Amino acid sequence: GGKKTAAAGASPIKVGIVNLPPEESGYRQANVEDMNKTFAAANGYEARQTNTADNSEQIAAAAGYIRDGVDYLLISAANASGWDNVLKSAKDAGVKVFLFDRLIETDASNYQAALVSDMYAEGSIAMDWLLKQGLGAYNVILIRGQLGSAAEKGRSDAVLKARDAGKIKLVADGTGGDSWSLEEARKVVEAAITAGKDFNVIFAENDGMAQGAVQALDAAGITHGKGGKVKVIGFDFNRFALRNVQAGYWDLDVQCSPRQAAQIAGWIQDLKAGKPIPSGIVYQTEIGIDTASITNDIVLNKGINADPGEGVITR
Amino acid sequence: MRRVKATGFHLLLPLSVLAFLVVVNVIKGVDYFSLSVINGALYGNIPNILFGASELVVLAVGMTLVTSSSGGQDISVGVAGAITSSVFVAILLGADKITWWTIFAGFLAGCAVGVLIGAFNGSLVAVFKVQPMVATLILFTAGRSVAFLIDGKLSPILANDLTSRIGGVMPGVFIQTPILLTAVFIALIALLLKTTNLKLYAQSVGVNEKAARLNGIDPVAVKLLTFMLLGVCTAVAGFIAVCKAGRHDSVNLLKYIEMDAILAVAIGGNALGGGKFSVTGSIIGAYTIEVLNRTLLRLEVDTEAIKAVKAVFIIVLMVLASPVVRGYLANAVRRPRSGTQTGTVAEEAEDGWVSAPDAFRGREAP
Amino acid sequence: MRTVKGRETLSNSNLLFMIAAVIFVLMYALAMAIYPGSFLQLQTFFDLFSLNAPLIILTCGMSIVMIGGGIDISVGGVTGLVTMCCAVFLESGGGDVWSSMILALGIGIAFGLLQGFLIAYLEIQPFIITLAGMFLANGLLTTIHKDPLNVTLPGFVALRDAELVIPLLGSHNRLGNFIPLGIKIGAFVVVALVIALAVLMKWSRFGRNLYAVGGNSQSALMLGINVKRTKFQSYLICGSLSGIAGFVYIMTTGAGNVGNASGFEMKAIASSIIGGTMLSGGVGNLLGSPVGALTLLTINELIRAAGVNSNLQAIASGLLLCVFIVLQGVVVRLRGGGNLARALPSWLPAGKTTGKGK
Amino acid sequence: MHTQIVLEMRGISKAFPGVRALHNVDFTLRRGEVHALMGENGAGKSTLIKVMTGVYAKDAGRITIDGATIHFRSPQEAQNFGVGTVYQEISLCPNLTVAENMFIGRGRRGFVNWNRMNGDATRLLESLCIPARPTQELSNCSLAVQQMIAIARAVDMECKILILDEPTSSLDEDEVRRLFALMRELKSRGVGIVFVTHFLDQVYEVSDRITVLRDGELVGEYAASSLPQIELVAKMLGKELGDVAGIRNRRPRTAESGIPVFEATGLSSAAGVRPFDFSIHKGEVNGFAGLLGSGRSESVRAIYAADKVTGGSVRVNGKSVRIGKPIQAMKLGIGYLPEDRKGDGIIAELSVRENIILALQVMEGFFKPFSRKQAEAFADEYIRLLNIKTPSTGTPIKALSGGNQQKVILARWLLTHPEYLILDEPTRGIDVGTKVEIQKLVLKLAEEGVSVTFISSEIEEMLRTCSRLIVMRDRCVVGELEDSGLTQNDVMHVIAGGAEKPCDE
Ligand SMILES: Nc1ncnc2c1ncn2[C@@H]1O[C@H](COP(=O)(O)OP(=O)(O)OP(=O)(O)O)[C@@H](O)[C@H]1O
Ligand SMILES: Nc1ncnc2c1ncn2[C@@H]1O[C@H](COP(=O)(O)OP(=O)(O)OP(=O)(O)O)[C@@H](O)[C@H]1O
Ligand SMILES: [Mg+2]
Ligand SMILES: [Mg+2]
Repeated sequence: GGKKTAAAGASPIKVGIVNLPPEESGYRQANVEDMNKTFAAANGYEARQTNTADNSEQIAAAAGYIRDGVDYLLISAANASGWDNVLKSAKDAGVKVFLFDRLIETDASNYQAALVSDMYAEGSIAMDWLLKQGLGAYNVILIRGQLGSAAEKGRSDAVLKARDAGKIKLVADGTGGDSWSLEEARKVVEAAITAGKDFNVIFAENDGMAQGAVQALDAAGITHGKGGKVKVIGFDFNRFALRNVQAGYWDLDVQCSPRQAAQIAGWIQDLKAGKPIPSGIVYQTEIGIDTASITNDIVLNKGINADPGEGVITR
Repeated sequence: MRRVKATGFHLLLPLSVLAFLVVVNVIKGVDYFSLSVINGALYGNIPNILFGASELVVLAVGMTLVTSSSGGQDISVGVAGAITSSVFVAILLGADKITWWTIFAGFLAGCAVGVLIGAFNGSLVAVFKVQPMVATLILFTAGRSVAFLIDGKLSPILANDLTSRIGGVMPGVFIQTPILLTAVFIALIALLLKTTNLKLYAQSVGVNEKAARLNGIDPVAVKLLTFMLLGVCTAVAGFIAVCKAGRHDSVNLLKYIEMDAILAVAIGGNALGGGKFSVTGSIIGAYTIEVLNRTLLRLEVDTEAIKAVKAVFIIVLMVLASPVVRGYLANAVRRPRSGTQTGTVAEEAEDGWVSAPDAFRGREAP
Repeated sequence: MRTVKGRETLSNSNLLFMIAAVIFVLMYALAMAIYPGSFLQLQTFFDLFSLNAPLIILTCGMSIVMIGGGIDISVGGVTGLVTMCCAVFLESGGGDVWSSMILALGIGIAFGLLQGFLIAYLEIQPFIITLAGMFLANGLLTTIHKDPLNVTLPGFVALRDAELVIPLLGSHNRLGNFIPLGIKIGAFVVVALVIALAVLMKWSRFGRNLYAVGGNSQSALMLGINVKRTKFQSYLICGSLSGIAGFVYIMTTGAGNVGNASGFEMKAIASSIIGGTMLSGGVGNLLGSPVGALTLLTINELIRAAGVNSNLQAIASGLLLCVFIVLQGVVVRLRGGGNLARALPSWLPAGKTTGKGK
Repeated sequence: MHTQIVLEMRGISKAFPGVRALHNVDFTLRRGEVHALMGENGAGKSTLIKVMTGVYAKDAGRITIDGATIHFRSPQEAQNFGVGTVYQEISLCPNLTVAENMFIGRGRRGFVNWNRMNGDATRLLESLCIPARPTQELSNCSLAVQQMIAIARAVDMECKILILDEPTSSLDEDEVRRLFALMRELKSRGVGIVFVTHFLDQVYEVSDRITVLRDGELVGEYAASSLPQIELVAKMLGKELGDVAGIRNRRPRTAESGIPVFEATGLSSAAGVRPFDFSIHKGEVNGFAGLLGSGRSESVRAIYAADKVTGGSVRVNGKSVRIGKPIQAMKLGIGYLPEDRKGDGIIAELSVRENIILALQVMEGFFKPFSRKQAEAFADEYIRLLNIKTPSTGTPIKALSGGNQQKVILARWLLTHPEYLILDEPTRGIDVGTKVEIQKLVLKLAEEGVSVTFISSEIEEMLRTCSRLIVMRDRCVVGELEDSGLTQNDVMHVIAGGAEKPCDE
């Protein structure tokens, strides 16, 4: 990431940001905050942000920004398609487009660069870690997120591949629904427990659902975490999740960084300075953290959302 | 004329639906009713259902009242629950130390905010005559952001023993606390309906507002009151939900619950067009939805198909319980004995069973 | 011999439509004054149609059902399902544009038939059935295909990119290049449908019967109207429109996706009501439906142009909605104190009484 | 040519939950006759009609029209078959225009020609002298006009059978006369007309034949000329009617002295009634007389604050009070039985019991609900007192016959033991027997010290009960008539315009 300080007196860089609404998820809240903070007036930007989960509203907003004459357009698309026209008019108007967090299915020449998380890689990080645990049998409960979402596809993929390869057994395959719901996740695990299923891994596709699953385990008196019967895996690097890992209450959390703003701002500064910047898809590098590798530094610097403090676990 | 003691006929719809689901579950495995004691609390399918449905039950009760008096539905209940619980959490985290007293104070503050929200929605509906779904659309749109702002920081965490006992189980008590809270709530509502004329007033206003006014009822006040009561319900639901979750997630807390709450009211045999209502029906309706969701999990329906299967379930149940199909069945049963048994059937009508499902038909006397 | 005093009164349907239209025009004019950069460009206005054609079409369907005293929660779900089915079909290799249109319409009609039958002939509450319909559509969608699917069939892509270019009405972009005004096919579909449906509701036997059924179904029955069939037809039309909207949707975005049109049911209901349709039935004007939808969309555009802080955007749009709704309520109330409220208590606005038919 | 019979119903039975509305009823209608269908409230007249037109499915029996057995499954089929019906409770759509209400559901054309429809409607309205514009929304028309529109619709249908269920209940004499002329004309064209009413005079004026029902059973069919009025009443009630003439003697004197129970000066309301003065003493019965739409209902609504009161001062028992809402009037001991039973009176879906106790319950307050037992006791008492026909106290009021619904609303107000009771058309749709009972009841109440304002479109009825008549024209009080010597003619004279005082703005 580049540190940017605007030359005093220079006219601000106009940026239009089309994003999903912060109400969408904790990830998005962090992402939106990050955008707002980075592209603040103090840093020499005049940024406007439209937050909506509706594709047509997003496209309308992008078109509006182009008409308003922004210099850069940053897009996190709700829907991977339908953007061709608007991207072309951006090109015609000399507006540079950066995609972040979500890809758009279009010709790569239609945008400058896309900075995204690799959901497939995230799934693989978790699966690779799991298969190294030497559990003997892997009886997994998979709790998916919103079906069809990029995160669900990528993260499920690793599990399904491992199953097809006969490395693990999928004992239950549920979903937290469109809201990645803690409650729904809890129900999935409860159903497995009351049906007398034997399982030793919970692969929950985000932290909230992992928490719901853990609640179900606790209520049923099933041990988990370090030294426990069930391995618990979550995603997103919420600080509370990291603290749970730190306390040995959960086993693994995989990062999915919402902080793309600094990187993109760096590119913008580079462009201004005439330096070359990458084009096409750029994946963020992400990590998985287990009870052994966790440090306070990671929790504080890489985690997102509220920090309950060291040693505090969420029941 | 003769007194007929047969009550609860209007509960036939929700009860038969529930019974059907239970039968499906038992066919899947007789262990359905098995109970055990884990960590000092009862554990099993039934406690899980009661536990899981608590918020929905509370909201369904409030939704029933609002539906009755205003003839419309509040779609902001989930959002309102997120707001009230954010206030609760803010107060708890603002206190030096979390005690039963701070929890109580936070809960009361949540209720107060709930009442305010109810007053806002209610006055749009009652004073400005906005249709409820649109009036509550305002909060539905804006509410989660409000909760987010109240949270101040992102998803504050309620890591303490007291609230996790409220969301889990109290030491020495056999039953999970949310189940008990729901029971207390239902008892209080029963008491409220018993000791006040709320039911009569709400129904009168819902059926014929003009006539109600000419009989001295203030329709504005009654609608406001039901909305404020629903506000309290959202506070209770929010309280239970956030204590269960241990974390205030302004994004996902009670998300999409409004549709379930409305569905519960409808499954409970209540007309969504207002008027006569049965709180018992709605409560059973709420549990029915919970059982339905868990049945699908128990049957291990394919994740991708789960919604479609749920839809088919609902449609089949509703067809079986529809007035027309029921009419055929009833006719088949009644025919041989017509003329003699008049009693039970008359009571049918009284409890709104006959008229209930006519939600969106024009209501008026024949 | 008594004579009638010659006061001409607007019907409630027209009154509510007028209010919606006037408030919308005022709002747009105000927006043009405050944010000329955005709103003075014609493209902004036409984009409202081009980009939101599916929503407007759904709003029309919703209005029709609501005029008949019903509701249809499934419209968004069906639209989403249609986009995915069309995408899968077009990408399967065997599909062409015309048969995919028929497929879209067919799915819509199928839902309309099923829901209409259950609601009209089995007398089940519309809310439950159509909510189940929404679940069904969502479930079928994820069962068929859950990943986003871009349609690459050339014929379809041509259709997707087709637009009417009006050079005279364009504007200059940031670099000073002149960009002509472009209008997408969806916008024309909308205009055609709105006109057709408005004519249907105003002049056809079905349309008038539906108003009667929504106003008071019991009376409608006594007046010799086939209430069940009329209701059935209203759901059928709404279902078909969902199908059409689905096709227009995929024609706009070019892809099938799980999230397509999700939440449109609420937006359609809100648009309908803002456009002057009453949920309780019997009151509404089809021309109001696009006005209602455009009002909601303009609110979004306003918030964008104003550059409201991300966290406050939802709150701002809620507030604007609130202002709009209260304004509408106040106008109706003021109006209600006049002619319409003859024999009614003065505080009771006229709209209410006819709506319920009591 | 098989006889003149156009409609024949044999052995018709129909049961509702808890009631046997019709049992083995026969009915025969001949071409070109007016056939009155008579019976007490709840005798089954409306049900017979609805069974005939396919609103209800019959449990047993056979219906033939022109010799062919028919079975209508919906009113639509009946209508297409040439059966025109005006139902008892006006069944029109409030949100449609007058013209639409006249023509909707008729014909086979797929599209509406508004110009032609409005033109036809204008002609029809003019020919029947109905004061309404075709493009007006129906809800803007008064009840009477709505009733006329419903009749116009049925009459225009070129039907072979015309059924009129209490068409005259809210019409004034002039309109009734016009309706009768119309009926005679249709009759001469060979239309068979079924006519239901509770006005005996009207029966004898137009009917050729009378069929009497009692408690859902057929009493008999008679030629009108051979059935004296007294006998008809006896057949309807199953017993002799008490002496109507006797009532008059017991008419209460006006208590001239003392402070009025209720006194208003310059009262006016948002509904448009001009400021008027009004007072009533303890034990007095007075009434508002006037033509249809002259503002009688609006005046009493202003007294009860049913419409927004816009001016004037009110004193109750000499004390100056403000009545801004119905509840305030109720608390001051005023009761009000509204004119529009369906719109303002009944709470359709609620039970008879709840409808009876409603007003008293509201006065008791929000926090003092009656126990179920108490409520039952109240309901039972008044069901017995007013002889309300209902299967049980728990039956929804909408399942009762029109007249019995009216009695329930009356019971509601009697239960509150008001000091001052306003009855706006309490006898509308009430059978002769009960009508007399209600008149007696009013006088008995007056004797007990209750003041009553009694409005009726039958002047005769008012003369019998009221000691003072306030005459209205064009929404303003034009005179006051007192003393016993009054005849119907005197009243008509004042109403018609021999104004005692001009209507001042
Ligand atoms: N829809 C219904 N459901 C249940 N009972 C009904 C219904 N309609 C009528 N009844 C009952 O059938 C009986 C006959 O009613 P009906 O309306 O035919 O009387 P009616 O002779 O027309 O009386 P009125 O002169 O008061 O109009 C009454 O006891 C009434 O309670
Ligand atoms: N619903 C209505 N809409 C418009 N005007 C009405 C309505 N009801 C009554 N009016 C008009 O109000 C005036 C007074 O009506 P009101 O009902 O008080 O008359 P009334 O003397 O009681 O006659 P009625 O015999 O109809 O009861 C009349 O001009 C009438 O036409
Ligand atoms: Mg009758
Ligand atoms: Mg009157």
